[in-house]
Amino acid sequence: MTEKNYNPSELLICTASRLMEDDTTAFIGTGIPMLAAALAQKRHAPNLISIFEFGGTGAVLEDLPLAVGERRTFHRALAASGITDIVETAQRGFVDYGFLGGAQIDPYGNLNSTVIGDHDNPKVRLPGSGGGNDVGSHCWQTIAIMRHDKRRFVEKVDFITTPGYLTGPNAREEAGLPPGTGPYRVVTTLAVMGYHPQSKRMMLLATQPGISVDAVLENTGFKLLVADEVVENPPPSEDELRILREEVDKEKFYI
Amino acid sequence: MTEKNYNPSELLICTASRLMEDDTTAFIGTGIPMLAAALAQKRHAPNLISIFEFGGTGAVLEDLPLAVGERRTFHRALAASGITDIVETAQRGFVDYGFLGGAQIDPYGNLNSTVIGDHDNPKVRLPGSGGGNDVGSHCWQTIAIMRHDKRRFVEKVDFITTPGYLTGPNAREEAGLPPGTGPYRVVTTLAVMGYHPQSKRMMLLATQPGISVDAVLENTGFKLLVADEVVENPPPSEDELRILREEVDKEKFYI
Amino acid sequence: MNVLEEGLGKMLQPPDVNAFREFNRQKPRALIDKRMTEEEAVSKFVHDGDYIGTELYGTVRCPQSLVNEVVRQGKKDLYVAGQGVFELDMLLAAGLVKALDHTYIGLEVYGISNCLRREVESGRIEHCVEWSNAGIAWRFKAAAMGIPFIPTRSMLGTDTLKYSAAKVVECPFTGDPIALLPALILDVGMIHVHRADKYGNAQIDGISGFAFELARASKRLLISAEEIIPTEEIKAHPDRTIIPYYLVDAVVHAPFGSHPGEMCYVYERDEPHIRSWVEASKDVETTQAYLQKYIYDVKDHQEYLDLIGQERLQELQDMVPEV
Amino acid sequence: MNVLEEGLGKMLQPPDVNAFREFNRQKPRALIDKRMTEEEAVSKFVHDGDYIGTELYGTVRCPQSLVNEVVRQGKKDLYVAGQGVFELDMLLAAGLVKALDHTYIGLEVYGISNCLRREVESGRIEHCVEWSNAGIAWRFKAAAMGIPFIPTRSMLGTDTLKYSAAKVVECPFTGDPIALLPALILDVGMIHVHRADKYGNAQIDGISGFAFELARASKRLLISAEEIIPTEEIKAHPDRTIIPYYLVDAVVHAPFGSHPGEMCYVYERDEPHIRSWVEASKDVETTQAYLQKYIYDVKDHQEYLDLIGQERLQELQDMVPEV
Repeated sequence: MTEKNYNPSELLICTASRLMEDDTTAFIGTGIPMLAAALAQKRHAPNLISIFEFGGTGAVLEDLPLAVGERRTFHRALAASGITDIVETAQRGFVDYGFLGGAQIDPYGNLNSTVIGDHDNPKVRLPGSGGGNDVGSHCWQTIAIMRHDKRRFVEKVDFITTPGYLTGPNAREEAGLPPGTGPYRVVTTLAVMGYHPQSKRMMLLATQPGISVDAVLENTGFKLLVADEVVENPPPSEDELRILREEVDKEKFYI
Repeated sequence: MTEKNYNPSELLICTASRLMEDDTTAFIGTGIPMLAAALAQKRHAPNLISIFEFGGTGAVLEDLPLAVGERRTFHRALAASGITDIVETAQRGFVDYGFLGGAQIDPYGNLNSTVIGDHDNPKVRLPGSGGGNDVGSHCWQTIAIMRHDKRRFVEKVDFITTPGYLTGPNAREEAGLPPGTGPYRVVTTLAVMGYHPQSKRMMLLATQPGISVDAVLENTGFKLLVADEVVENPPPSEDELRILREEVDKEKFYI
Repeated sequence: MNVLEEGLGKMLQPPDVNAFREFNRQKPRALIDKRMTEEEAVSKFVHDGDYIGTELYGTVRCPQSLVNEVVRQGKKDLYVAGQGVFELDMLLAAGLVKALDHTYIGLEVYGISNCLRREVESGRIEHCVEWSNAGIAWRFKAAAMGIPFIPTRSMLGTDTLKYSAAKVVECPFTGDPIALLPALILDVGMIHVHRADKYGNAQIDGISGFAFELARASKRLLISAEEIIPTEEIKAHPDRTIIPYYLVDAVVHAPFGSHPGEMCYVYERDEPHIRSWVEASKDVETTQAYLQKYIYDVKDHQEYLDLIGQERLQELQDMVPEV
Repeated sequence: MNVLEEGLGKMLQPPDVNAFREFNRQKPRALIDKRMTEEEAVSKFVHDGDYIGTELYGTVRCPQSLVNEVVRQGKKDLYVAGQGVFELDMLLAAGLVKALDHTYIGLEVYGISNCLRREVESGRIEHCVEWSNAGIAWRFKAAAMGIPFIPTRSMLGTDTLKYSAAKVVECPFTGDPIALLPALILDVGMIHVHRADKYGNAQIDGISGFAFELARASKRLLISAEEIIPTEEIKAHPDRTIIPYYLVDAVVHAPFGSHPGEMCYVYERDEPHIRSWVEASKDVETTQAYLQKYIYDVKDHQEYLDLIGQERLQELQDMVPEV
């Protein structure tokens, strides 16, 4: 493995950014999704429509927001409303992609950002759902961005904060969640995962540059399905890194 | 009976206007309530807060609106929003008075503005509820302004468009309407009626100038209760008529 | 949570929030120039048998040029959400309405609608389902929220509820009866605004009636605007956007689009014209003569405006006082 | 309409819409000068054991000067609706919170809240009832609408619902499961706005978070404003009024009232200050030292601003770019 000219954050940002398509709507949360969206807008998806929970729609992401409500989230935007309008827009089926994070994820893509341990007597109290549950409930496809280790990729999360496929096929629909929605991808520093179309269990699709399939499996705390053909992601390109470093996060706040 | 120096519309407007109090909120509909509110603002209730269904709150009623949504309903107003905000404000208990009309009224103040005859095979199709039902459901006290004759004051309305006291004591609460709300006054060219505090049936409180109690009873198609002491309303004053004619409706649109 | 009462009225448009989501999923997110004429907008997006709704209050900010085009093209068997004055009278006069979710159709200070009377009393309108004014607006609000129903304390205890398609249930939190209004999802919504860009981002001045809700409750949305503005003006004041572009299917430039109704801050309503309609509508023959003159015999909105006359339009503008 | 599931969480504030109506009935409709200091507003309207809520998004437009005063006066046993960052951390750090309707308390890019961890993991917070972000906002919206609950498709199928006080019912229209969120009526709401008149009519620039809903969901409402403006400016643009005066109990003039948070178009957030709090909050002793320095040892908001320094405040203003 040759020395890499990018750090793990840059890898995550570039990988997530490539999943963003032009002329789609994407629910953007704090941190890596913001950088990925800004990179996408400046590169391959100039008309990516960013949706920020507290009201911004279609902002031009010239400067990086540090919080989901500040002026950069509606800078030269097409609309600036409020949280209920935004999440209702997602509830009506207008938001294509949503980005999520969490402390734990299970094979069905269920996410925990509430507690480690028992809810009423927790070992670690985490921040809570925030917009996570809303994004996971209403967006057509969700993309989780995670650190990849066995403590995070677990057979059973301590608390289902945000719904993935719940207990498997049809479980979302039976619970009353909108049909056709659910987890789409998981992006980590080791790999990109999808979900098996029938079983809805997480499935390895691609490894990050220089990472072996075995390394991914070893760092996953449950039996990860493996696609028939696992590709290796190309590393962040010169172009991606240049835009990211010189335009997106020129003050090196995140990277 | 000496010759009157005012017409029936002017009498209704002045009588309704006197019921409007300073520093209260009043839901104002098209026609007579608008004139009454404008007269009240210019006379005894400069801080009467008018609430118009389609969004205007606290307008200065300098010119008379011809419709419930036009610019005069939010002229120099304190807020201009939309219908759901306004009716939700009433649903939350912020609107003190509401003004209503209708083709028929019954002893419990139930109003019909939907059909004469059977609903599915009507003799006369009327305009429908509009805001009437909402005003009658949510305002603390409602004041009906009616023409007074036996065809309008009936034992049983053909259709309860807007709730009065429904079938009598507690019926509103049992139906789920907010406790403590209901009809307060009925203003006609013959009289002013209230409601018996226990039975909730309509009760004559005052006659209009020169009108006898018997004349009121004869023109009412149900047994009207009569208060122990029925007063005679003073006629519209010079002052009221001057303001009404010279300031409120100077173009003589209504009067 | 027991159902205590169910309205007898027909559910003209079931609150199928899943189908609404699927429809919205395929609407383009791209910034597309959607400018077109009334003729194109109506022929492309309004179909016989559609459920349509117009947003306005009284005669204020009425999408009249779009409604006139619906009449001109004779789109028929329409289901209509009824809180209207002049514009719904036109649809009724032309005999295009099959069923109504009804709250108010009348001529305000001029009294009841003769066209409504004729169409309902003759039985030509098959269903007249009753609601309160806010009830209809809340049904749009439920659709706009993407939920199948919304609770309210309106309509309880009345025949308005009995002849609606609402349900009364025992509130599972308070135990009190409460009415549930089904979401009303429109096939086509029409809204007239002060200004919009070519993509459909729209602004309204003054009160907003139920534009916010109806825009979000419509599968297809036709916007007419007094003025088309550059997108840069939208971006300079994003908090003024009440309708974002992705909701919109057609943007029609329609100066005086609300005539004979008014447009707050821009022009007043044409009172003599409305009175002439009140008179004409009293009789079937004069009603049809009105339609002939002002709709069928004019090619489009511009010809209609020519018929009204530039001088009169200028007067209506000049009547607006300084704020 | 069967109840399919009930959240196990405690109903901290039952959705008593009738009591809310009675409370609202007696609020004055008169135009009263409500200007007062933070000290007066908090001592008059906030009581031990109250259920309070702050409106903001992240550190944006945060009613920080009001929250600091609550800490200064040591109002205790508070019930709090939790979507917060810096300001809820202060309440937690001071040990004033008894129970939470919780959705998110954390430090955004800086990670989890140490104060939340200490207060919850120690058991000092008696109840932590879970909701989604929009779930809390919709609960305010239900209260704002005057209805006891609002339906949503959020939270279904998850532990977030299981540990909430929501209920899942079979929708009587579609037959599908749907979550019902109980209205959340606050004893006291606090909102920081760009400008207000002395009666409380308030305007906000840019996105509005959940100010519309929270203002209408509060029995008592404290407004702090960067600027107090004449009522004539309100009347010139009534469509800009997001909070009408009759909702408001106190109007506090608080320039830089959101510091160390930001105020869109006015000043940026004070990143080094926030970082200093992130560091301080890691340890109980340094946490208390922060409170001592910035809250207990300063008399009021003006002394706090003096401590921050005019130069630094000017810098934060200067960082706002031209729009």
